[in-house]
Amino acid sequence: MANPIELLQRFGKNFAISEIHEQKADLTFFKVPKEQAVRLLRELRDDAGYTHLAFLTNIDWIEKGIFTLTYMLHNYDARHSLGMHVDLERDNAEMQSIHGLWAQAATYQRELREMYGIRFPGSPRLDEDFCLEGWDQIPPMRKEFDTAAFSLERFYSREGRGTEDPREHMKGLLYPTHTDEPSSGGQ
Amino acid sequence: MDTQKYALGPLLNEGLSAEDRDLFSDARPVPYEPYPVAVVEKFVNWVRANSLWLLAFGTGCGAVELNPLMTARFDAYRMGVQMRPTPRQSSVFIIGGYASVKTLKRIIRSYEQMQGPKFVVCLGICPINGGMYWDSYNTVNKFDEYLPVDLYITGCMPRPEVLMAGVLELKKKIMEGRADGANRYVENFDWYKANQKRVIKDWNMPDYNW
Amino acid sequence: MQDWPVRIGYFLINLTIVGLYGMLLSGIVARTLAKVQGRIGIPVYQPFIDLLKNLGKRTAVSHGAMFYLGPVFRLAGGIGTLAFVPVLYGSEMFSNFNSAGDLLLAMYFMFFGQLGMAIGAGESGHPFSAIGVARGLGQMTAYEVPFALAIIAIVVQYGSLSINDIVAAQQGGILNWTLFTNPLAVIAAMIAFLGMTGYSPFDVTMAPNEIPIGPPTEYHSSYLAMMTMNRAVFAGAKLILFMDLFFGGATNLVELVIKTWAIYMVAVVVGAAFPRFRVDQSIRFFLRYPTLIGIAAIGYTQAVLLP
Amino acid sequence: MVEALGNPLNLIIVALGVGFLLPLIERSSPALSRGLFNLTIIYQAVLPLLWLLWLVNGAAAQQIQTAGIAPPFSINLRLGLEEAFFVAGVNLASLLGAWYLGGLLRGRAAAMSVFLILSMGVDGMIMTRDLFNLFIFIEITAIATYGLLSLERNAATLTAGFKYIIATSLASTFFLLGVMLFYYLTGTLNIDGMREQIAQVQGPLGMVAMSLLVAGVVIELKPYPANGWGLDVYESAPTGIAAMVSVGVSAGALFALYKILPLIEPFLPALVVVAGTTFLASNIIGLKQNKVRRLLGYSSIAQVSLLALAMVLLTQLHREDAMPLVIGGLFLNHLLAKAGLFWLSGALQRNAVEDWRGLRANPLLLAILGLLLAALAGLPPFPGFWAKWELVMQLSAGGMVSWVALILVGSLLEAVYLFRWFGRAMSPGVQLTPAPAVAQLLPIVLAVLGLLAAGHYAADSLGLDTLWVLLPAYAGIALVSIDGLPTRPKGLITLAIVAYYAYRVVPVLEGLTGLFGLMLLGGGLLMTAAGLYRGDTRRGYYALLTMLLLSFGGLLQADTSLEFFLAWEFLTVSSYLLLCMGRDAAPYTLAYLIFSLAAAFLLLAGFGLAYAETQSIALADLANVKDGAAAVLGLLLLGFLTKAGALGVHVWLPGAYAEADDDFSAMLAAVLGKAAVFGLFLSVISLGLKGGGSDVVMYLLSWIGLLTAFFGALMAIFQEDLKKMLAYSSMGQVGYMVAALATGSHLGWVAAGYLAVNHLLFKGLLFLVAAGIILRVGQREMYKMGGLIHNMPVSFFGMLIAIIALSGVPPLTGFGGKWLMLNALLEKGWYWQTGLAFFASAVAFLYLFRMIHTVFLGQRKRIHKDLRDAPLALLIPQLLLVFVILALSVQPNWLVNPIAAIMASHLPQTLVMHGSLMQSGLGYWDGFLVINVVGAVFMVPLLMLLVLSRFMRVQRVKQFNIVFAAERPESPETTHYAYDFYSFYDRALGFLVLPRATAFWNGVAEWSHSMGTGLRIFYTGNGQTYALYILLYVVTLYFAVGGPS
Repeated sequence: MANPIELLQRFGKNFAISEIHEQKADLTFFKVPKEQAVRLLRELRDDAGYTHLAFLTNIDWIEKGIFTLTYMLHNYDARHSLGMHVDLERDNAEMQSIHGLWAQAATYQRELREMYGIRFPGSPRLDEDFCLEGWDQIPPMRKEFDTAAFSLERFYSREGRGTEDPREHMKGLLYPTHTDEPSSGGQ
Repeated sequence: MDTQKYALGPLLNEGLSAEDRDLFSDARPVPYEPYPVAVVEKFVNWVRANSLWLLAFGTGCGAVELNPLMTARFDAYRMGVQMRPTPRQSSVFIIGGYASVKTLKRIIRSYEQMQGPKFVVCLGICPINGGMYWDSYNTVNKFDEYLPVDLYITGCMPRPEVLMAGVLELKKKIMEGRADGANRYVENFDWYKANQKRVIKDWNMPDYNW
Repeated sequence: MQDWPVRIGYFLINLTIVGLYGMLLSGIVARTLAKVQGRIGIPVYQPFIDLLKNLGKRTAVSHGAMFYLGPVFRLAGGIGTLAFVPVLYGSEMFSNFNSAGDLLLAMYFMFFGQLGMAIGAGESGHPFSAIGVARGLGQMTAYEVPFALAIIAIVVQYGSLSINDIVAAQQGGILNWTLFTNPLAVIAAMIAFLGMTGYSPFDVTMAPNEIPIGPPTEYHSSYLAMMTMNRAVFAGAKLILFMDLFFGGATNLVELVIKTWAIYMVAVVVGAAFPRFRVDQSIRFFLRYPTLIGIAAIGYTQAVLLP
Repeated sequence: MVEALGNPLNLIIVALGVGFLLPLIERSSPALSRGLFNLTIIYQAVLPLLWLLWLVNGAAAQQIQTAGIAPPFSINLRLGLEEAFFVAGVNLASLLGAWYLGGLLRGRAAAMSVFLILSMGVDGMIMTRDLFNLFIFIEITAIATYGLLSLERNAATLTAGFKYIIATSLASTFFLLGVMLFYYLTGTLNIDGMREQIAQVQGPLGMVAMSLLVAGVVIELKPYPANGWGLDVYESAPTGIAAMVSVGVSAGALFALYKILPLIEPFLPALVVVAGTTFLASNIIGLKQNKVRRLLGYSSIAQVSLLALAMVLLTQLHREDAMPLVIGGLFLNHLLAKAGLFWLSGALQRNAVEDWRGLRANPLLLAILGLLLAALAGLPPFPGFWAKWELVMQLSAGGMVSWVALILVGSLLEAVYLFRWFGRAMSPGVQLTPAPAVAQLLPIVLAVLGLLAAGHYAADSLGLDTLWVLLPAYAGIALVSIDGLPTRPKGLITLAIVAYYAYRVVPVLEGLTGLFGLMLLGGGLLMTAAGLYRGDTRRGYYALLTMLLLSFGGLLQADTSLEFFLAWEFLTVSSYLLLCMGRDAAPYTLAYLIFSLAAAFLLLAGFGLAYAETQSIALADLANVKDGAAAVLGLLLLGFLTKAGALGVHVWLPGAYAEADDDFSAMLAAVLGKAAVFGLFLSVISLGLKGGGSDVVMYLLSWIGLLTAFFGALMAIFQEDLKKMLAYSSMGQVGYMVAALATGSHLGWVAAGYLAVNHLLFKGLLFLVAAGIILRVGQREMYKMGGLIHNMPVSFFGMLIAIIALSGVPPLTGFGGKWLMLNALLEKGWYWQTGLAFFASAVAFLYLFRMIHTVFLGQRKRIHKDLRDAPLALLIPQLLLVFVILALSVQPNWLVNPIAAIMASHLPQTLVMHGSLMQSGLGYWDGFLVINVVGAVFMVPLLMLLVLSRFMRVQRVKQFNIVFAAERPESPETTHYAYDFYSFYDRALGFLVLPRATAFWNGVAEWSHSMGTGLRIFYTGNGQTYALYILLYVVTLYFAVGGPS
């Protein structure tokens, strides 16, 4: 098994792999364009031993106007994980479904559809309710969704609720005489 | 707020499809009066207080605190508490912490299937005001808007000791005849239903789960 | 034959005694189990409180006539079984309606309540009820085998199907008990008894966690209270039957209490110590060694006791 | 003039003359030649018939001397009773055959003349008393046959004809050589003369002479395996010709054999073996056939060899007095039935058995086929039945038990392939050909009528009250004539007839037969009445039902084993045909028939053995059998057990009970099954208490009964099909009766009687409830139902009562049966059996609960929302049964007392009654007190709950308001726990109910079929090989009997 960097460089001949970043000894991230993603996933699975799809998730970069899908693959023999980033347009986000490669991906895709509104055409049961039932707002994990306002509007807030900074509160409670100096104690 | 009285004819069960409506009862729940003889009612209340059958339905993270209750260390059996696996036979529903909208639906369903007199005990801070999930998109903040609560036990999470103290408190309340949540629910049925339906958007069950 | 009001009065006394005793017994059992688990456990009178609580429930649902009648059948089965078993030997007051039939009647009447209850539970439409009943019936067919073999052995031994005759033959000293004259039959019967009581390892019928409480899933309130009563009366009747057949019967209530308590404790102790069988396992279990023991009991009776 | 016309010699002269004239006349006037032919053939048929009449009425046998000189110096012919009978038969067949052939013959003078000459040749073979002359006639027949074969000029016919001529030439060559040697040894050609000189035929030369003579005739009879050529003829010849070869030529050969039997005394054993082998082998090979003509060919060979076998065996036994009935009956049966079938297959132009599907659409043709097949299979009222009965009796009496076995096995095999054919005809399919012309059918119909008449005559000749014993058949035929009426009037007429019959018959019966009379006829009436709910046209249903119900009467009234067996066969036939009416019954009917016939044959064998010992066929004399008691008992019990569906031979039962019409299933299970129980009672009462071997049989019987009970129950719990479950349940319940009977004690027999009555009540009720359910739901799989209690409350109530009565739970009737049976078993000291009985009755709970739960309880399917209860016509009989069950539950004595009294006339009474209290040696039971106590005890909780309900608001909810801690299931359809209900039981004990019996019987069938293939190895289709076989066969025959010594 080649070094993952070398591996990615080798794949780089055919794929536009960029932003290779070795997070840890056993975890490497990289980015590919949306169009090449599924093809690369297939090759990683079939040729490079990354047979396990650990998860599929999404990062909302509202400022940049993109979603970054993260496919986390794992190679059992090499004990190494590869995180593949794929950028999508935030508006009308759509991605090719990979339920044909890993059947369990359908579940992740259902979740992403529900939480972020990303469409995966062809993915089974994509539009059925998953975690939410009868959701009638924009997908709740999108950053433009104001969850506090929504909660206030729908669930009402009980009066008398106060908020305190736990650190300050506990300090006052436990060490009333302590002056403000950085503490190296409790983690 | 809708203030229709409870004796207003059958429920509409609008959440069900036409063919499913045949499968579910559309009867409206009715409150029960106390026994005509006061002594009997008092005695029965004592009996109820000393035989608390909990519905074994852990609805939130607080459920982990329920299990130690029945172990050798705490042994709630002493106080007449035991777990029942079916709502039909249970008399106490412990809401184990935060209630998400999805769970709320199941809670309502199970609560309505319990037979009166029945009591609801809320565990932890979340059912009171949302607790740490106060601004979440799927956690209800005021549980008593949806079901009548007989007792709150606050804390995050309350330890089993507190739970036991709560049980004792509940007993006291029952013996005094003040734990009338089941009747309150029925008497304010339309108000509760309206609240429930306001948050549960896919109401695909009958209006009252007999 | 006495006049009927007296007999009925006597029977009601019996019923009350056995019912109360049965309820108390379940309290004692729960407390014993608690001790095994290192707990204090419920107060012994807790079953009475639970019973009254259920009777004091103010709402109920009904799925139909058979559902409504299910507990009635059940309790009638329990009371009826008691009615056909003499409680105390040699006592007119405690002989019940034993004159209506022999051991076979008592054995077959035990099914009356189970069948009625099963049909009632079936009408509730709950699949877990049906699953529970299927398991219960399946297990019943299996423990019935060693039990029947043991019964046959003692019928052969005493040459009679009459319970009174069988008790009479065991009088006159502890060594005359079936327990000592025909130990194989008693072993087979006692293993069957474990199945009858429904404690673990044979409690898969009621398995609370997989099929919430089995057949009575839908039963509650007064229905459940009646079933609790039946559990008390029926358990009492079965214990008395076992005592009559295998442990020399009883001539007074104290003896009755001691003996039945001891018999019941067998099931309780075993139940406290063993995990649960799956139903197919328990069927195979009953049809293996207990059945062989039962067969051996008959052989022993024929070969050793009869000549 | 009259005298001249009546001269038997005319049979030969006229035919010969006309035969040669026809081609000449044809030239000038075809019409004249046709007329002449018709005239001649009618004359040929009428003349021997007249002679037969005269001879029967006492005329002397005719000796015809051709040259007016006494026999040794001239050829003489004889027309005695036998000859006249055979000649009449053959000529009648040729008349009908000519009629049937019609177009093929007409207008072809050569064909007509050859046809005449063929029939003349056979006549000659039958009548001549001169050995050389016999050879001449054999040759004439062979050549004429060959001529006829080549009427249809295609390759198959020509090769078949060629093989035929080779074989027959060989045969006649041997025959001629034999004749020469005989002439050399005895100095005469006259058979009667030779008989006087038979002492001269001895030594090696005599042996050779005899073997050659035998060879000549035997080859003509187409012995296995040297008969491949004959089969090719049957297959390829036009059916009319094949029919002639099958019946006419064979008859001639047979009669030739009959004539030379006295000359070949040492060869009789060999002949028996030859005929027996051929009979068995042909029937085994017949199993493999799927072409009608070939199948008929094997059947022909088998029948002819059966005739030969019977002839030789009876000769050996010196029971020539039985010959008229046996040989005459079998011969007529074969003649008319076989010819009829050949003609039918030709008229319909269907050869492959598979092509006969859909014949059911034409009831007339189906009826003809059915009647002909029934005749061929030896079923009543056809002559074959009586002949077979007589043959079996005579052979048994003569100690030839193994030959009886061979004949019965062979007959069973024959029935298998014949009725497989019928089963095809009953199956749905398309009508391929247009219905045949009436002219073609008329001879076939005449053949059927002839068979019926002959049957009636044969019954008369046995000294029976023919009209009365054949009443079921005649009543059935009479009712067929009003088959055009609508269904319900027909049903009412049936009811009226049977009710009147029962009214006349039942009061006459007493004791056990009285009890069963009430059960069979009463139950039968009730089930018939229940069947009135059906308004669809049920062609023939009520005719057959009448036949069935009237034969119950025959069974009960039978004084002799012949009457009993006759009624039994009527039951078999009518129930088989009724079963065939079931929509999807086709695959199961054959099994039903095979096992029913096997049962009947076992009975026949049993009766035969009894006859051998007592020389009496009176049923009362069964009890006098001493030495063979165990064997007779065993055979009878085996027969009845097969019919009752005991374990091992139960394989026919589930399919039959399940696939019959719903109301007929009730009749089968509740009523007809009791006929077998009646038989069991009869045999056990007569023979069960004889000690010795009988005790062993009875002990085995107890195990068979209880194993049947156990496995019946165990198999029932795994059924998804409502009626199959009920079928297995019936099997199990009959097992208890068998076990109770086996005890041979008063208590046990009371138990058996009680169980039988009770089973009639609750199983009838269950099947009627099932009929109502199936009518409404349109399904038999129970898991497709569910929750029907709210739609069909009355049916639910019926089933509830029935299952409580079945389960044996007090206080309903079932407990009485269990109590009596268990007491009887314990008293007898059969403890292991008692244990098994307990187990079986516990297992029964499983299927009972499953049945009521999956159908009536649980979740209702949405499509069943608007279902109504069963029609009133079906509910009223159900309620009647419920009422009877409840009444007998309150007062079991009403049932037990009469039964106990009946049984007390056979055995010392051990069941003692004190008022309502019953006491056995071991225990006691007071049914009246029990139901009162239970009733009172039931009131206690009921009142309690009613009072409590005043303080507790009870809300009536709907079906899907079931409790779930969180999620609720999707739909009621998927929430009904019903399919594979006892999967855990399957895991634990399923290995016990692997279909071993079915596998075994399938194995038997497979084995028979492979044997059929194996035996066919000789049939290469090559003429030379066939010739070689014939030579080898003759040599073998010679060495086998005497060798060169």
